[in-house]
Amino acid sequence: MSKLIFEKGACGRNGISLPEMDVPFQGVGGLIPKNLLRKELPLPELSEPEVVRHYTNLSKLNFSVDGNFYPLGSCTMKYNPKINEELAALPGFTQLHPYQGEESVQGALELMYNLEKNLSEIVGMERMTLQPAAGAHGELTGILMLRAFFKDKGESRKKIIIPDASHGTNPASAVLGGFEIVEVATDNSGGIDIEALKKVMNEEAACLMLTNPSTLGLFEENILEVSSIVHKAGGLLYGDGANLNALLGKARFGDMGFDLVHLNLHKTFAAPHGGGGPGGGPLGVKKQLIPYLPVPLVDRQGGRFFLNYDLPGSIGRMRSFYGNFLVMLKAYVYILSLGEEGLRKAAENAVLNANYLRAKLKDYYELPYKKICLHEVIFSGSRQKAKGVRTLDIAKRLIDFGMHPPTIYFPLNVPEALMIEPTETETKETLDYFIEIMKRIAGEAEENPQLLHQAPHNAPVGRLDEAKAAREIDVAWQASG
Amino acid sequence: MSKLIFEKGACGRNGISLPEMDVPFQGVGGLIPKNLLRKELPLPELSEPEVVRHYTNLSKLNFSVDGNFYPLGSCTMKYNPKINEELAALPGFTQLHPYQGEESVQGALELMYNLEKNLSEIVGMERMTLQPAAGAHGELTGILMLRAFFKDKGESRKKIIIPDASHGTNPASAVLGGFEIVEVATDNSGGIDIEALKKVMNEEAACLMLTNPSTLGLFEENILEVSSIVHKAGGLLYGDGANLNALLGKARFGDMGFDLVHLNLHKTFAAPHGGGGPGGGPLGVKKQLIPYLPVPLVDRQGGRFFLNYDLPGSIGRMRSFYGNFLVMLKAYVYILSLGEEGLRKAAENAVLNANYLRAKLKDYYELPYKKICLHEVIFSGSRQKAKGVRTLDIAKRLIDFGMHPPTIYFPLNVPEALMIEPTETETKETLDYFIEIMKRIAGEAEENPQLLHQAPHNAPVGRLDEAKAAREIDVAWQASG
Amino acid sequence: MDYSGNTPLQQKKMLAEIGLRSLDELFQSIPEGVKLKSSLNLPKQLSEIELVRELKDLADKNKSTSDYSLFLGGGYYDHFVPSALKYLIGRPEFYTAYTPYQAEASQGILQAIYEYQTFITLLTGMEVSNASLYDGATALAEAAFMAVRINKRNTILAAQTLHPEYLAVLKTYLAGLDLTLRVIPHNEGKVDLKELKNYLNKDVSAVILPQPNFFGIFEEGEKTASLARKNGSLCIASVDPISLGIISPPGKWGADIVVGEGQALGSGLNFGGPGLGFIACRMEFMRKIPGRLAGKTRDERGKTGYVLTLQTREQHIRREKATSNICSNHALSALAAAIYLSLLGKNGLRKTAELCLGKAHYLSEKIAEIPGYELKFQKPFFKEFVISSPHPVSKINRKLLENKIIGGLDLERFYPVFKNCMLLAVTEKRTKEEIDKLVKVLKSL
Amino acid sequence: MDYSGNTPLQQKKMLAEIGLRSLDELFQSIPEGVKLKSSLNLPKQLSEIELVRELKDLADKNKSTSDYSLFLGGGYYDHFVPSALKYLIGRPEFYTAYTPYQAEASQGILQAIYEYQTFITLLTGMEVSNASLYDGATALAEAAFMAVRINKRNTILAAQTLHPEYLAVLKTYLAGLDLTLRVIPHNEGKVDLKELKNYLNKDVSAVILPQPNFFGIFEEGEKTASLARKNGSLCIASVDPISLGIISPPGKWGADIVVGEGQALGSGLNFGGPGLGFIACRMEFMRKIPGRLAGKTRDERGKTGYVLTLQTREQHIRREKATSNICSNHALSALAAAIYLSLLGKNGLRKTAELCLGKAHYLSEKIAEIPGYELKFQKPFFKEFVISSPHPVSKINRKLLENKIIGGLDLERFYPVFKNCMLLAVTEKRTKEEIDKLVKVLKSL
Ligand SMILES: Cc1ncc(COP(=O)(O)O)c(C=O)c1O
Ligand SMILES: Cc1ncc(COP(=O)(O)O)c(C=O)c1O
Repeated sequence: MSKLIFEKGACGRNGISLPEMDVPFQGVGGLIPKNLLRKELPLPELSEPEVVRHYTNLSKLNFSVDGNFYPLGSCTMKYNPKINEELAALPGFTQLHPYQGEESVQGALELMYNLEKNLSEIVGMERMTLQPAAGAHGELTGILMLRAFFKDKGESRKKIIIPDASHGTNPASAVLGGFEIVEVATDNSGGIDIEALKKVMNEEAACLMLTNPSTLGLFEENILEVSSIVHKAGGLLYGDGANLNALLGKARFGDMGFDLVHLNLHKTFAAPHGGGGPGGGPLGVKKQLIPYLPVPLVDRQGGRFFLNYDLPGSIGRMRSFYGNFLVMLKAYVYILSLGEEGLRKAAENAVLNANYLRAKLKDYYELPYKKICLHEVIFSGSRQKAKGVRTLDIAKRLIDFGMHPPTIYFPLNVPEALMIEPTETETKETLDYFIEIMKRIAGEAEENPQLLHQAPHNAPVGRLDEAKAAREIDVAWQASG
Repeated sequence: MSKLIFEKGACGRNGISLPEMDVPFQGVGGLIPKNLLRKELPLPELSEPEVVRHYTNLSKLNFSVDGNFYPLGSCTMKYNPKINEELAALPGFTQLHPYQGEESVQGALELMYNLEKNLSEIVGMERMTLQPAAGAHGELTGILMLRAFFKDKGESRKKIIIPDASHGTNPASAVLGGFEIVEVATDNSGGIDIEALKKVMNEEAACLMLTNPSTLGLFEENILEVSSIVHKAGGLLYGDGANLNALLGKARFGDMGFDLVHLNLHKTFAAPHGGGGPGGGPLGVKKQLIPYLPVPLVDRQGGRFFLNYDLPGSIGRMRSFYGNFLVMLKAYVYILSLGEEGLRKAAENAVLNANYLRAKLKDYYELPYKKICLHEVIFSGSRQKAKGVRTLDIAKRLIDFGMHPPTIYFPLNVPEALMIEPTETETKETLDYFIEIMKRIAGEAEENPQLLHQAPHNAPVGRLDEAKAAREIDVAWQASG
Repeated sequence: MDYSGNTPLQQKKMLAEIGLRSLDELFQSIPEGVKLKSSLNLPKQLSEIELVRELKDLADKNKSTSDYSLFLGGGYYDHFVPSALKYLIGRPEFYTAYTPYQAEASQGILQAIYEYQTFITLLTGMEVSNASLYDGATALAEAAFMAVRINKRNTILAAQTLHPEYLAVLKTYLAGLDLTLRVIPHNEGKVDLKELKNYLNKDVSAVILPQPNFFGIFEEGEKTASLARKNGSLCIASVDPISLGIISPPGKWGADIVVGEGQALGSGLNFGGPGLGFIACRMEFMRKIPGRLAGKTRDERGKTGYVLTLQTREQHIRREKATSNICSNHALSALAAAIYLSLLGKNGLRKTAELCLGKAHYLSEKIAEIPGYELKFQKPFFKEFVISSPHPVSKINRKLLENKIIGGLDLERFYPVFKNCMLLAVTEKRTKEEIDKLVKVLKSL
Repeated sequence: MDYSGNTPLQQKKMLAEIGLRSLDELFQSIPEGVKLKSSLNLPKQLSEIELVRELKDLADKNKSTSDYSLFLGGGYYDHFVPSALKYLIGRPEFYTAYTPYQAEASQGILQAIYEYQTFITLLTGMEVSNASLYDGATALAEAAFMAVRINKRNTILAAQTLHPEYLAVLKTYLAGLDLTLRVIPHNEGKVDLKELKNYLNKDVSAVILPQPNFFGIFEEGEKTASLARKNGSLCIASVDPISLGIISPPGKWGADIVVGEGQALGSGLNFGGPGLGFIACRMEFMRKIPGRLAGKTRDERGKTGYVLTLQTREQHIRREKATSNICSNHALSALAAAIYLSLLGKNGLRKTAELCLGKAHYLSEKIAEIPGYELKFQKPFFKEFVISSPHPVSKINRKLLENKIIGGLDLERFYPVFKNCMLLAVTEKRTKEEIDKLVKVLKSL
């Protein structure tokens, strides 16, 4: 592996040129009490060319959507349009301070206002907060809102029902909101177990947190019944909208009975994932929950946009300022680029691509749910497991062919899960290549399991020892070595 | 190797969205005579993600200064500062049409005016044309000017004297200007052979084209004598300033007796080479040559800058418009970033780096000129040649270690030449690594020549067959295959 | 432009392979009752040429610091973003990748995160940093949760001199877990240590102290930390990373957890986001830290590599028992911070801090010389300070805006008692000329 | 900021290794008499923050098409540059590389050049394209030299309807080799074929024809080429690459060499440079083409790769016997062209050409309706046309500029007889709204 930045550089080198002090300056000592002064600043010293070469070469060790097929399930690794990046770099957007007077940021506020309108329309909600910085943050926002909602109603509902196939953030967020988790199973067809739900959906349960389409890539076919069970018991239906990509222009959370739903702008709306973030996790709600939305909202009075802090029932603030504005901007540009027609086409192609993979690979890998899927298809590596090859081995082997592995071992209710989400921006040619390689790997699992156990063979590093990493913890370089 | 762009795509795919026709349009047929209409347009059809992935992955097959040590001699592959690129992308510069009225491009003209002033000062010339698009273009401009100069003087000088070590563009440009070439040899110390020069520098010779420092990385120590020989014989002294990097703030062409000199903005002034260009090859001249400069020049009247076409003796135009404006801009930013002090430091470090390599490698490779060099050091692979290893093999082996090879087989008067120009932006650490590898290769040449003959081993392709390329010419893909 | 890959012909072929006849059939699992029948009320699709125009029009409705001189701070600052940094974080190898779940295909971002974590420890004097959080405010809330997990106490004390929005976020977050938030009042712009003592009791999990505080003033870190320690409570510091170029790091003066807004480290203003939340702690608390951690390891051949480690703390493994619900973080902003600190290095960061310090004090002195204006708190400060003025802040700011200056923050918005008080920030980007112009406009009022 | 790598300490160590005591000693080969003793008169060094301000100030003194509607053409056009293209040519792997002398370390740019060459052949209907030249004008001069090398004749005939600056460059270049340039007059905006016949004789090496010509008008390519061929001369076409989306390619109508300005293919305006010179020819002339050529080959294992080929034509091998003196070319602009044509593809290029055609005609009709204005030449044109007006062009343009419109080219500058004549260009970027506004301003005069 390449040297660390701390092992480079030399004493006295500079990576930046700063202006000279152009005002009278008596020195740090004259302005800051001695005991507050820093003695050592153990940072490296590098030249600009050195830093550029270091990070340029680091970047080359990464797989990315621009360079590789990246069918990471549940992550919707679609192409991130360059025009979105270009427009998000306009100084008129990047060089705005959040506390500027509203009259000097009307363009930014208008954009947020429009985005909220458009997203609300797409998912069929009444209003939306753009504040949450990611999906999980949107979840927590929703959880805190429904807690406030039930508090106002004088109901003390302490539980939240979550299917076993759900994403880990769902239970984690619910717990942070002060709730206990009740898990419900997935039935044989991949839907929520209705009978189990009926048993737990009572006056103690505040809500069902449902991912739709589910993390199995399936539409919750009994959604109307589910919704009515939840609502009849006085609960709310929370939607995890991370998989909205499959439903764009096809169906809306609002119409299915969801009371609140969060989206992931960094998935469905083509904002880049940035190697982990920043993202955007707006939360949309039906009318009865509007009073609880975090402040501020962007509202309009005549032709003027303003930040509305006047929400007495609000849960307060979920973060500083107004959210990840540049991420919102990219989502907005994306919606304008595609229009309704384009959004619908995106959903269609995403679903088509997943089903194509399903059809072409189902003879080679175990398909736990034998039906048409939506944006992603879940296989199980159970057949290969029987030969001593784990899903992890299959995943690592894909790297040798320049393709990023799918999500693995999730959802938890599928053993040896391989969760494949090709997205709509990939071509049939790319899928065909993936299929060819997946078939080849299935063959290798039979004939040469060793090859898979030792994969990857062509990556910048071989199989990394995660156990060692957790055992001999080293999470920061130390000068001594 | 990766597929060609023409082997990708599919009928009906689009990489761009264009606006709808928003004016009444009767169709192409109504506006263009039938016989002029195109029948087939055999271009590929690709999606934007496909194109982005294609060229992103192609780029990864390239070595570059941002990723690699790139000591290509005579090319001055220094770091290209990012701020130069950022400022050259400002819409106030990129979105200007060359025929806009002068009042609407005052900033652009001011920049050109200042750049001309600064460059003239750096090389000690009276005025400069920024029009030439590259070094060779600057040469031709100079040649045509001195031809016009002698014509005006009523002298018919038909020859141009050029040292054997010179760059190939020198004789090629001189010939395009209608001159015959007289080659003079390099003496044992690496300078021009004074006696030989005296013999040919007569009333038939229009000029001596001299590269200083020479392509041997050496300063022409007899420059004042050379200048006086040329001038006494009524000739002009032309400077190839491609190697100016060694002299920044140290010595000026004007002070050495040169009458005209071209520079390479894409070398000395850190404008990127772009995989071959575009560059900038401004030509500076002494007073007596000003009347012959190409039109237009940028001049100033009061506070107003204007394009001056009023040069009756001008050789005319060397290209459309005013030159590679964005390249000029990068050079200008570079000069402002460094200032005089920084320019001098650049020269010092460039020369220091070359001499460090000289000192550390001279026991391993033949050093034809055993003295202090300037910006680059020339070795000969003659010792290795004796063992059956060519300079080409050494060069290719360097690729295996992630370093771009030096210039090889140039200058022509050094057998098996290895022309190494590290530039000032490389660190001692990088040089030490290069030295280590060069020593290792010298060892391999002794012990394992085969390894070198077959290098590179880790590149995207192995040693390519250039003879085959020239024999079975294929310079464009054809649909049939 | 929908960026889709398949042509109609390909779609047909693929449907045939799947055994379907139309795209509609792909959606047969959606019950008729919820299938969208009508069309959506969305703006018309725009071509790229039109998009550029549309967004440029929006941008032109904003007044940005590329045309205006900014003296606003309040937790977000107009620090310089080096050009090289912008180009590096613009490498799609970084920004179009996901969280590095597959380490062997993600060594670039993993090593960069490891470096980022190291930078944060070096800067703060702590031993462990995570891979990033959303922003300074949520990082603070996470730190409070972390403290509660560590010592199982249920009250958080927070200085009133904290950023008001951080206090607001704390309040929202703590409510979820029924934890108590108590605010320690300040005395003339600085935490009142006597009051703090009164608030300390066995329920206090942690004391939160900003350094410098919202008014730009330096707090008594050492004394606060020591009081907290004696009470068995933790001390959480919320810091300005730029100040750490010259100010003693919290690790030195006794903080247990350090958080902050890292926007200043190369992220720019962005109308408030994305910025960067950072969090660091002492080694003993490592297993309680929220979010991702990159760790060093080796491959089968002994080669060094990096992986996400201690994932058993995280939601995707531990679900409801996770240390936090955070999944996506601000990895790209963390990368920016690593690059920023690499470029500035020891000398650059120190000099940046000095420029802020010097210029802020110059401005404060010049303003204090104007009759009717004065420095509200006479205490050492870093790059931000409060002035009280004879005019309403809104009036001043209107006048400044006419002169291409974006003035300071009207403190009345957060502290009704601070009438006619303005919080001004000065960074290394402001020139004497700009500062003098601001002073001139104030004088002219 | 000098970007140098060595610290003072390292310099010392290195000097010691070299056996010197000071940096000055490194320069001992420079005679005292020419060593620079005084300091240079250069502007003061600026930090990056200051640089940004300085250059922004300069940029702000320009009126750019991001704020103004441009109707200027004359060889350089405001065509759309897709965002993806800008990002791709911004990859430092491309732009910080040199000419690919070492093929194995340069496969990216080599394959891209091979693709570019192919694109140019597909577009022009020729068989060989080189790797690029500086611009359209020098490409034309190179083509003239090439013709002379091919048939050893010494006269070049060029249409008067060529871009006046191309004619000027031709004149300068041809003078160097004592070749004769004769200009064939036009008749009402188009080459007079009768005149052409008069000019043809056994000395004529080539006939140069623009298509469309400087006035936007279509010339008679087929007839011109056939006349040239009968005379044993070559036909050189200078074309607008965008027009080739709908216009028959020169390869079809008989041109032997095709050149043009490729700025429209993704380079943008750049105040006139860098753009792109392209040149293509029939297979039989391949060995006479100037500049670099990328060719396909294989490595030792049989894998396909690309190299610079036929370098024996070039100056670095052949020196004075080279086909040209060109060394650095416009590789990055060529890459841009390849990416542009990949993104637009068959449909995009055709549609772009149609939009230009349609909008230009709409504007021409609207202007012709204004009393006093008329279309100067009543002939089919592409995206550019000449109007004669009742007012001096300078007056019109002043008025337009006030209305945020950059008007057309004053033709009197190049053709003194064309008083009050303006050359207007309309690209796909102009909207009906902008066009109508221009018309409205004209009406208001
Ligand atoms: C189904 C689902 N829910 C929630 C999340 C959490 O989203 P984020 O990472 O933006 O917090 C994810 C992200 O992977 C997800 O796939
Ligand atoms: C010494 C010398 N002269 C002239 C040139 C030609 O410059 P350009 O490639 O810019 O035309 C070069 C370029 O390599 C050179 O090294």
